[in-house]
Amino acid sequence: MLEVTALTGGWGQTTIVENLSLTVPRSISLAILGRNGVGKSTLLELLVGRALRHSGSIVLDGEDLSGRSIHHRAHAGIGYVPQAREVFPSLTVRENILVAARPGFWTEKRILELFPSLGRRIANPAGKLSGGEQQMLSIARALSSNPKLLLMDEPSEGLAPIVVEQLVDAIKSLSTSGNLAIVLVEQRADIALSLSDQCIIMDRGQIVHNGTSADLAADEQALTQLMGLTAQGHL
Amino acid sequence: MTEPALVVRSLCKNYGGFAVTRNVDLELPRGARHALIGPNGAGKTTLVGLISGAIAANSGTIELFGRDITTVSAAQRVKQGLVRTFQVNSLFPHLSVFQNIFLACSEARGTSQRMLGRTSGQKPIIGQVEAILDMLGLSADAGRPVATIAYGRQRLVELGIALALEPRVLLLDEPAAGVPSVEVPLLIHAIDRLGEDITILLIEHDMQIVQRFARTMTVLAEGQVIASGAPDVVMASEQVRSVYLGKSGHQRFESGKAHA
Amino acid sequence: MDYLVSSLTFIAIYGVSYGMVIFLISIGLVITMGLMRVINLAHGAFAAIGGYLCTALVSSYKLNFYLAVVVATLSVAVLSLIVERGIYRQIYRKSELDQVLLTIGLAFITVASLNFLFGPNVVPSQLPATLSGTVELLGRDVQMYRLFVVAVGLAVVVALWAIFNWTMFGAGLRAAVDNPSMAQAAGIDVSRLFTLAFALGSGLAALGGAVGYGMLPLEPLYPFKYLIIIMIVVALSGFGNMRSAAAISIAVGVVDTAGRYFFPTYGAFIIYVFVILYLLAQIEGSPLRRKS
Amino acid sequence: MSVDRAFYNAAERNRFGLLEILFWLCPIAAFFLFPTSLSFATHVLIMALFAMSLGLILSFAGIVTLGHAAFFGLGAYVTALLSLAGYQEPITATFLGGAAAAVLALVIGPLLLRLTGLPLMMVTLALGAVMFEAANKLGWLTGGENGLGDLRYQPVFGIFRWSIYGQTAYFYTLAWLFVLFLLTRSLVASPFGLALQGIRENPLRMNLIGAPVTGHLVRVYTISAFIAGIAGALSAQATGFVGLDVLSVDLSINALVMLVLGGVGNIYGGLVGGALYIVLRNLASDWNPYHWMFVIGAFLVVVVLLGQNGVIGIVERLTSLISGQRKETSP
Amino acid sequence: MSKRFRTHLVAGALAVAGALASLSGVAAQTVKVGVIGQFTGPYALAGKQLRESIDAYVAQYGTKSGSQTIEFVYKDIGGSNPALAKSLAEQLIVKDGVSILTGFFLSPEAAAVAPVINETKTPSVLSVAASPPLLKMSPWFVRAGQNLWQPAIIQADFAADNGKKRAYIAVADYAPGHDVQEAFTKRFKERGGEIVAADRIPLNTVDFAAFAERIANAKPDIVATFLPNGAPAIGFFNALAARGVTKTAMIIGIAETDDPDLPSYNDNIIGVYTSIFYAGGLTNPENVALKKVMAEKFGANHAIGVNNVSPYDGIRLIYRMVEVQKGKFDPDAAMTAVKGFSWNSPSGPKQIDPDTREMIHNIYVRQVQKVDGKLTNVLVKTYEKVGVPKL
Repeated sequence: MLEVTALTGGWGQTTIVENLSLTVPRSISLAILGRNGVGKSTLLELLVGRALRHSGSIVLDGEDLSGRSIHHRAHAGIGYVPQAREVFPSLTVRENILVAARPGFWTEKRILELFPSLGRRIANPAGKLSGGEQQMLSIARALSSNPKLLLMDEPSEGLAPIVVEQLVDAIKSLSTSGNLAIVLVEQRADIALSLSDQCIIMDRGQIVHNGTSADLAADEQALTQLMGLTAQGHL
Repeated sequence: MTEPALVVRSLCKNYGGFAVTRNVDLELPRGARHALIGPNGAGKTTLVGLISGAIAANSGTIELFGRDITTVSAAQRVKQGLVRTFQVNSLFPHLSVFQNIFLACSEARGTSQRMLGRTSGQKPIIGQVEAILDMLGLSADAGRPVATIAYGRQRLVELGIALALEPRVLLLDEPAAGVPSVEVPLLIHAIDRLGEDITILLIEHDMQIVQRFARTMTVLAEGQVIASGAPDVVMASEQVRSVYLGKSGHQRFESGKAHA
Repeated sequence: MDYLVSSLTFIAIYGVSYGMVIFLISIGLVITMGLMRVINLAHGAFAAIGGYLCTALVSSYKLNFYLAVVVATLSVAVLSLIVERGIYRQIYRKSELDQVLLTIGLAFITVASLNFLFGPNVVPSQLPATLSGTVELLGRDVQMYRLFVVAVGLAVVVALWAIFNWTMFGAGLRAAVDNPSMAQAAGIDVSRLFTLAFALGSGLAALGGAVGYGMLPLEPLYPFKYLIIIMIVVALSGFGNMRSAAAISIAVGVVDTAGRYFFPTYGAFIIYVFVILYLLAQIEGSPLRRKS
Repeated sequence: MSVDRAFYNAAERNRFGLLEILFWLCPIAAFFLFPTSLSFATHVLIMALFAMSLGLILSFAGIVTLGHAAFFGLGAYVTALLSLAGYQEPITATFLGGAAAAVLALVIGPLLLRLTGLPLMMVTLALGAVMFEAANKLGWLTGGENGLGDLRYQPVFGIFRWSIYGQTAYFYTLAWLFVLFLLTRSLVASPFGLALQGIRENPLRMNLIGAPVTGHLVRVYTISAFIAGIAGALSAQATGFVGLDVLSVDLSINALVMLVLGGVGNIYGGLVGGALYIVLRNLASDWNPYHWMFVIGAFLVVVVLLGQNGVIGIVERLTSLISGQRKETSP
Repeated sequence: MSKRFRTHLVAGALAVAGALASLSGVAAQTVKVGVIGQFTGPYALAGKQLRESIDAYVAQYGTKSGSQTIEFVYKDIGGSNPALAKSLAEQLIVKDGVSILTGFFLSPEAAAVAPVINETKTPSVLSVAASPPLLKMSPWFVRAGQNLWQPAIIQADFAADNGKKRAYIAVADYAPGHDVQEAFTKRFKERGGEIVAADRIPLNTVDFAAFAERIANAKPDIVATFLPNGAPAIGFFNALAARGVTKTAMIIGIAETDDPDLPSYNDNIIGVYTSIFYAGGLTNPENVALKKVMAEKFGANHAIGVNNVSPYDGIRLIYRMVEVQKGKFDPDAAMTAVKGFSWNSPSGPKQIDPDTREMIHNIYVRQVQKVDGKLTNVLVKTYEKVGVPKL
């Protein structure tokens, strides 16, 4: 469904992602692993359109999004949960959800069933929510646009364990519902691998490994080496 | 002459009850090549800010060559030889490479106060600038506006400005961030060639660069030092691996509760 | 004692109503500058065009005044849509200096055109006669017009509050102010929203120009004459903060009225001194500082 | 390595180029070509000088002010009051006018120049308005609305008398203009000039490399105020009259328009723009002045939209097209 | 003076200048008149009226006076800029070779020009500028309009004649306002009145309610005022009406309700008096003729204002100056010709005081009334042959 070809880009003049190609089939969840600073988040931002594409193409469901504006990509079916959550602090929880809403499976009602704790704070300004609630709201906002492709950047970052568990459950139910493809960036390999079907590892803006998550989870040695943590390195 | 170049003791920084830097100790002997690593949010940039004086510490001390500089302003620290580079380029985009570095040399030597006399007449400074350009391999680009040269070369200009300030201790904040891989060797060579009289603290993600450069290293996580020593030893530490890979994320869960 | 009471009620009523007129012609710019960060020195030109249009509609087409106000407001809003797409869009990312110059240029063009079309004189008032009647309030006769202006001002405050808090348009605008790039990533067409907000701001200026005639008579140099006071409100109220814009407008109205009432000959200085002190007081520990 | 001095500092040139010599021959030629328009020509020179003083801070240090007339006006009033008090030696009187403006800048600069952008524009605008109102109010000193008239000065060097034919005023003004131009030219070419350009580009970074940013700015602001004060003093001497208009907000804004018309980023911008603006405006007043307002407005819009750097930008582009050489992009 | 000056014409270029300047004088058959006017900017209406008056006069009497042809050269000031006025005067005299200057709307313009005409002996007709001390600044000035003391004194006389005792003075805070305040105060006290207060209203005032309130509080029975025409005057009178002062006191201004400005007012202005040297309703033949030619040239709705009439009288004076010329223009003869000159103008009988060069003329008190549904300045009282008093 998502076809990324020879994508190069970064922030302004910088080049963070280099000549990267990637395919995500329908109804698949893909995890992106790698040390920090290797360009995982930037890759998502390039897909969303907030980072600057230097060259290469992004095609979603046959539609070439490479030169399209950010909101057009959202309309084409890309939902985004950024690393810093970026809920709109001056909007209420409901407004945060409705402001992005488009018709489809995910109605306000279904979203609130998925995140009951949001329902209890529906009229509060999002800026007053706790970190975990903001994270859920960020996901809820992305879902309310009924995306074909959901991009999530470290949804577990900085959350209490109980919240992470809730979140993992929610994401699992999303990925098994079969309605959408998920691309998940996660520093914590354990969470990432357990949530995904496929997995890639990035280093210096490029893909250094591409395989199934189950295989990689079984091979700790390979994982450590691929993540560039050993003294030998891979070069 | 034996006192270390930079000593940081029990440094703490809180933002409204949330500790981003917790009791950090760091000691760099003269001529050190020390790397500082840690996952996102570990507080590396805050630590650099504290050491360079851009951020004021809540408690703890910082000493530069035996002198306490904890309360000294950022500009004064620069004058005393503590110089940093920036993660994101902060240059003078419409000025040429030469002029960017000239500005720094000129400020360092007080020449910038001169209103009479042409820029081209400042021979000693021009010589100094040319030496830096030469060392960094930037001579060919000297006349071009910074905004028009490759990003990797802009990072070299950033380094050049730092060198122009005649550093004795140099803090390099992710010098290779955002640089396309073909241009990375330029930067590594430049760093390799820095004089042994300069003490260097390098903040970097890229293990290749760290391993090539560092003789000692420190790992920071959740605002505190979790390991310090020779790279081989540090990287072999189970705790470091777990922080980096999140294999057993228990410890992060515990600390996460504090501010969730 | 009587003198004091009557002075205070006078300042309250007249200061507030004057402040409301200032609010009406400034609030549009407060909104657009808050959203788009564009220094629009041609804002007064939209107010002038609105006023002229309203007056022309009443005098030449015998339209009812209140209807003419609505038509003028809407027409200027539509006009501003075109201007925004054609011209303003190009300067959002340019330097402040460029914005200042381009919008001064637009104001020049407006002044020249107004003079060409309507002549150099003050245009005759078309306010309906009912507004010049008086009613008793707080023990004094107050002109209906003053109350009308306050009522329009309050209506605008309420309407803006409702638009910003109860409609998806308002939620989208607030989202775009909070975080423009995330708003886009959530599928909001921020540039379209800006265009609409610009039309809203210009329409409000036109409303102020039409309704404010009783205190700010229309003449070709209108766009420059009241620019300083508009900019004072914008600069003091901070970008996009409607609540403080209302408070500052009324404060300016009250300070100015009280100043001229108690110290008539030095009335000219008071407002400038107020501005200088206010802005300089913000130097320490504010984002206005050049040094970090 | 290139030997072009612009390599070291874009504002620095080797020597007077052909174009520059031609430029300075213009006012000399004007004297012979238009011997009956000298008082007008003097006015042109004064406005060019004033626009140049604004250009020094705006083009090279990035200070955008809407209150520069305060310095012009102060210089004019000080020189006029000196004359009325009996001090009529012209050269020192001019100098004292400039010095008074410089002192004012030195006093308000340290506070003012911590502001940038819109707040700076508003404060300078308000300060200008306060100066204007104060001059109106202090009628016993400034003559208020009626201004100070019939100012007299001794002959320059005791030889050249002031007259309505304006030869003395013209050359006297031209001499000041040229001297101050040389001063400005060498100032922007100095290491200090380069430091100012650094501040314009990135004040935060300048501060971080240890530069006294506000100090640098105050220094150049004072020099610019001095030049503006000289321009005001010359206007008092050349016309023998000072009115409230020397402090008006219009004058501040016109100076900005002149500068942009000429081109920002080059010390000739103010000179070219100031001269062009006054000459065009004079021609337009014979035509239809409100149309003139339309034309200048449209010009401003076009300059900004096309991103041409005023007349100088257009000339530069043309010359680079003709010579087909390096494309120069000035900031 | 001229001789000494000529010795300082140094080299070639200066000789050229001199040659050009004198050339136009030798040509003799035409006399050039320089017109310095406010053709743009905030006072553009006055500039327009100046031009209309010249056009109307030329339409009525042609361009010839005596044996000479008159040619007008126009220059624009475009706002309050005395220094520019001076520079323009120099240009007109030196470059364009004009022999007479006219125009001068704002008094500071005329003041700035005085040294120039003193040096060059250029007769200059002040078409509007009304500041009292102007004529002392140059023997070459002659006034075609009023001296501001004249209407101010009539304000006081009219108030006293109607039994008013308590006056409040509210004038704009600029020199003409101060002049009116001074003259009114002196005369009204002489007539036994009391000045309860005097406000100088800042020119940048937008909302005049504060001043209306102060006036209402002081309970005067007459308010004497002088404000610039247009927005300030309109705002002020509206504020007075809103506060009810128009009902409790006599309001008397000077030029604020001039005929061309009257359409800008609403009915609040009804009842307000003004004291000035012209009234549109005058039925003398000169006024009838002027109205006719103005209507032909500028449309039936054209309203003649005081700033039409005094420039028109100014042109009359210029024609008189030229009429007596034989060959080369003689400035002394020109001035002699107008001193003591008297004629009938659209605004009534006129005479130039031979000593002061001030105008001796009628001052009319007019009241705004609604006539046939239209606001009209109705002539209430005529004070005949008012000269300039010594204050």
